[in-house]
Amino acid sequence: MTSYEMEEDLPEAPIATTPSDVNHTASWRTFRPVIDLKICTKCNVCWKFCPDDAVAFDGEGYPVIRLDYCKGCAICAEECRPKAITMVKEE
Amino acid sequence: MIEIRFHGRGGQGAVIASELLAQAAFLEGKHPQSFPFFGVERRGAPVTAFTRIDDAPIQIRTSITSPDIVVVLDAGLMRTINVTAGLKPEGLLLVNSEKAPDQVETPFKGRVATIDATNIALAHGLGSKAMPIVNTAVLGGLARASGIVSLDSVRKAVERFVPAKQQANVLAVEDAYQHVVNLAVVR
Amino acid sequence: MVELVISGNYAQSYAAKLARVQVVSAYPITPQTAIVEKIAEFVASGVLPAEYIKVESEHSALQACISASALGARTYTATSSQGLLLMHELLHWAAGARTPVVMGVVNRAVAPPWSIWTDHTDTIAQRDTGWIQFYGESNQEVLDTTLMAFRLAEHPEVRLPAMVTEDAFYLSHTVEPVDIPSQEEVDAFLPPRERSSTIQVGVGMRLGSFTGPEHYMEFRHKIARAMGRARDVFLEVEDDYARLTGRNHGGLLPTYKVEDADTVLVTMGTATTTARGVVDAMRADGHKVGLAKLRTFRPFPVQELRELATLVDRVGVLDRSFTFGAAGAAFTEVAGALYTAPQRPLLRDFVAGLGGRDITAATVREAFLDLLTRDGPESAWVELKSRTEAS
Amino acid sequence: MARLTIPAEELMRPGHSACPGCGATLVMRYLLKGLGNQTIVTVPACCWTVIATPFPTTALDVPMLDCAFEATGASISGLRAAADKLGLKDVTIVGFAGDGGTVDIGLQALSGMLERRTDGIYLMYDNEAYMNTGVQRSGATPEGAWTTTTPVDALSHGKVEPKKDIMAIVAAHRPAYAATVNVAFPEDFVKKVQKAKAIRGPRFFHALAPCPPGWRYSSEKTIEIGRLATDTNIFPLYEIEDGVYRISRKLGIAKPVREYLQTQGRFAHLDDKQVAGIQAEVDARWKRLLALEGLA
Repeated sequence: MTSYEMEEDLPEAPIATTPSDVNHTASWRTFRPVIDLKICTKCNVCWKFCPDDAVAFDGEGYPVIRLDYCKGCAICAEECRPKAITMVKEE
Repeated sequence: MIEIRFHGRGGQGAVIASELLAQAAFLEGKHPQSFPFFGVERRGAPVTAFTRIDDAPIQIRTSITSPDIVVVLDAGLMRTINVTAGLKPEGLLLVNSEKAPDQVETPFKGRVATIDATNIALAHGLGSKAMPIVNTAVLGGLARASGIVSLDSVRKAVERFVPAKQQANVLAVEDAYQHVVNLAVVR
Repeated sequence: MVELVISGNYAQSYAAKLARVQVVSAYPITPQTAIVEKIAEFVASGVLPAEYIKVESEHSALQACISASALGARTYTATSSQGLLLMHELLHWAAGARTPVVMGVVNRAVAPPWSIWTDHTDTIAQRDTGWIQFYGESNQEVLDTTLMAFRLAEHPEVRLPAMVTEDAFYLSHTVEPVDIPSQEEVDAFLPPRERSSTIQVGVGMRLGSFTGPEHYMEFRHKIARAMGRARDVFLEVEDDYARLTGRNHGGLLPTYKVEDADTVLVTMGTATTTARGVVDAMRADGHKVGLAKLRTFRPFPVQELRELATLVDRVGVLDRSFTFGAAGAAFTEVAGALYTAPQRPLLRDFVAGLGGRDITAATVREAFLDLLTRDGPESAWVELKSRTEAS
Repeated sequence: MARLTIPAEELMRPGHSACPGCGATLVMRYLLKGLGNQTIVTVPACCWTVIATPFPTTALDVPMLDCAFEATGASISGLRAAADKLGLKDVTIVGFAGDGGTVDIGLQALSGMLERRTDGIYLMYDNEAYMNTGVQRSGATPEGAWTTTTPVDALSHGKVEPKKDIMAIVAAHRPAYAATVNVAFPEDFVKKVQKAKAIRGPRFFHALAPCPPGWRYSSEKTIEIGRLATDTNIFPLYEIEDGVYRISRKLGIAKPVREYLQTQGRFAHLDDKQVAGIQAEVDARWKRLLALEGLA
């Protein structure tokens, strides 16, 4: 990411252009979701309701938690109908 | 003058911890000052708070960059934030962690103490599993590890100024104080 | 080039039209209304293909201009007194967002009591907002300066909003001959706005943002530097304009008969015209007096004032506003400029003409004579109706 | 994988600064899924001012223009006028403001924008209090709710006044389109946004945005609570198109409001009388909505 140390590094107007993806919010969570792919039906409800865009899909269409971004809110675990997601405490 | 810097995450009570410490010091006739650094105050986001304690009125109004004591309410923060930046070599690092002091990964070479405030808080029903409120337990540990305020002053401050669950918080303070804070000499 | 006898308000409207403004957003307020009515006629007749956003308040008027300017459009608005005060939040915003909005302000006293007549309190109260500020002396100067304001505000070295003021009624509703440059001349002088740093559709970017202590100060310093550069860029712009129209209004601090003067009055706005006559008359009586006009209040002409200070012994400042608990704002700023000057003439403040009270030849003469004869109080209210000494 | 029921395109980035379980992020996410990337968002002071992350990062893949707290409506009009003048075709201008920023400080600018028929969308995300400043009461806070400025104590039992009915105020301006949307019903949300995108003229959305810290519930319940808000008729889903009301979701029998109220700490103090009062108010409003729909 471009570093904005000195005045000369800054744009003339306060314009931000770096995508927020560089901010990892993993440290915000106390619990992280773990998906049991044997139970998961690939219904993508977890993807649909994630406020942090922290659910991606693998080649076979299974959901994958993007742990750099998950804040551990547990909406996915709550909304997963087959209950394939459990919240595990971070060490 | 003693300068203490608290590191926590939104919802863990870091700011209230810094205030309670100030109240406790005041009860002992000291001159306290406590203030938060407001960045993105969001549940879970990193929060910094500061307390100064002196025998005379405090004549400085800046953030604390070379603290005598650093208190870390959430060890997870140490992976992303340099919590011991500027900590005086002869200072104290107190970390809320189940680990023993010498297991704590930190570049700081001085005294390290640990207190398992999370489990103490949960044992006393303070906060939720997702967001335990560890501030009063940490203060109990701080009183024992640093000696800058007495257990009794912390107890009184907590009783009078904690917004809720006064009794449970006082028990957490005593619990943390009794459960020997592992104090390692310079590593 | 065509010469018309028009009001100061219409001078502003013609300038906006010639500048091919694209978005106008304004709310009516006496005595500015004719500006926006004329612009509405230009738009309705198709002479000015602009979007005219009829907003529900001045606060919204300036926000609409800022947002339009942020996307790249050339924008114009106009207001006065209470309306300008309501805009105050957005004045800071426009400078912070570096949107080169141009605004006409008809100087009018602020309420209460209500007064629709002129004084400079409204625009003086905006001197800290990062806007370039011009005070006009004639309808011609207002038209010319408004055109220059677009070029200066949009200049890549500047990129700051600019306001051009005119005294209520003395200019806004006073018709006098004005030479109106042709569209071709203005097009040669003022090309369409260059859209480099504005919002790009389809691109993830945020204009405004928020910062902690680690960046904010540097962003503000950029505005300070830009305002500093605006000084010299303006002189270039005025030279360019003079080459096209033959008119040069004398830069930031135009002077009158100061070369051999020992006493000078610093004036703002239409009081200057009357003061010229007084200088001529007093010169005839043997007094070596002159004038210096604060044409730009931001950037403040410090350099020019210091040069003036090397020529004269006594400087009076004719303030048409007053900062309570201190002195006239122009006085305090002139004093600040001269504090570290090699020569520091005696400096006095004369507050006059608040709420549209005439600054007559007699008013000016009284100020001059007081300046010439007495050291007197630092700040004096001229022709105040009071039984006690007014300072 | 099952077919996605809402567009796959993500125009809101991860790494934003919202609280865990924040409803307002889902509002932005679904809005942009519906509008696509030829969109400019203007945002006043509100949670999203901070959620969008500090300089030098930005959380949207479309341009975002910060504007003054009071002036979202004017910012929309300014952007639209400029877009038209600059020949930017098919660009959707959308104002994205909080509840306080809309029903209180920003109401005048909203009214102006609607009255002058600005071709743009104003979306109010409603977390029912001033959340960015720490849960102070706004005009959109529901009757009875605790906030830091409507405490629960001897002389105060939460907010006294009823929630300001912004949809009625907006409807009085005869917008081209207005609708309520709820993050618990993303398909309905996106469908309405896509519909609004194709309509010219002033359009308005009232989006429910449940807020864990502000409403005092545990973050995983955001969607369940959103669902209950609609299924108890506290937050009915409906559209107003050229004055014609159409309810988007009608259950056979609505759930009792108690089921919704009991999920949130901000209502924990309500006694049976207060709950009954809210039930009666909700029933009356629902009957009125049915009547308005019947006028078509």
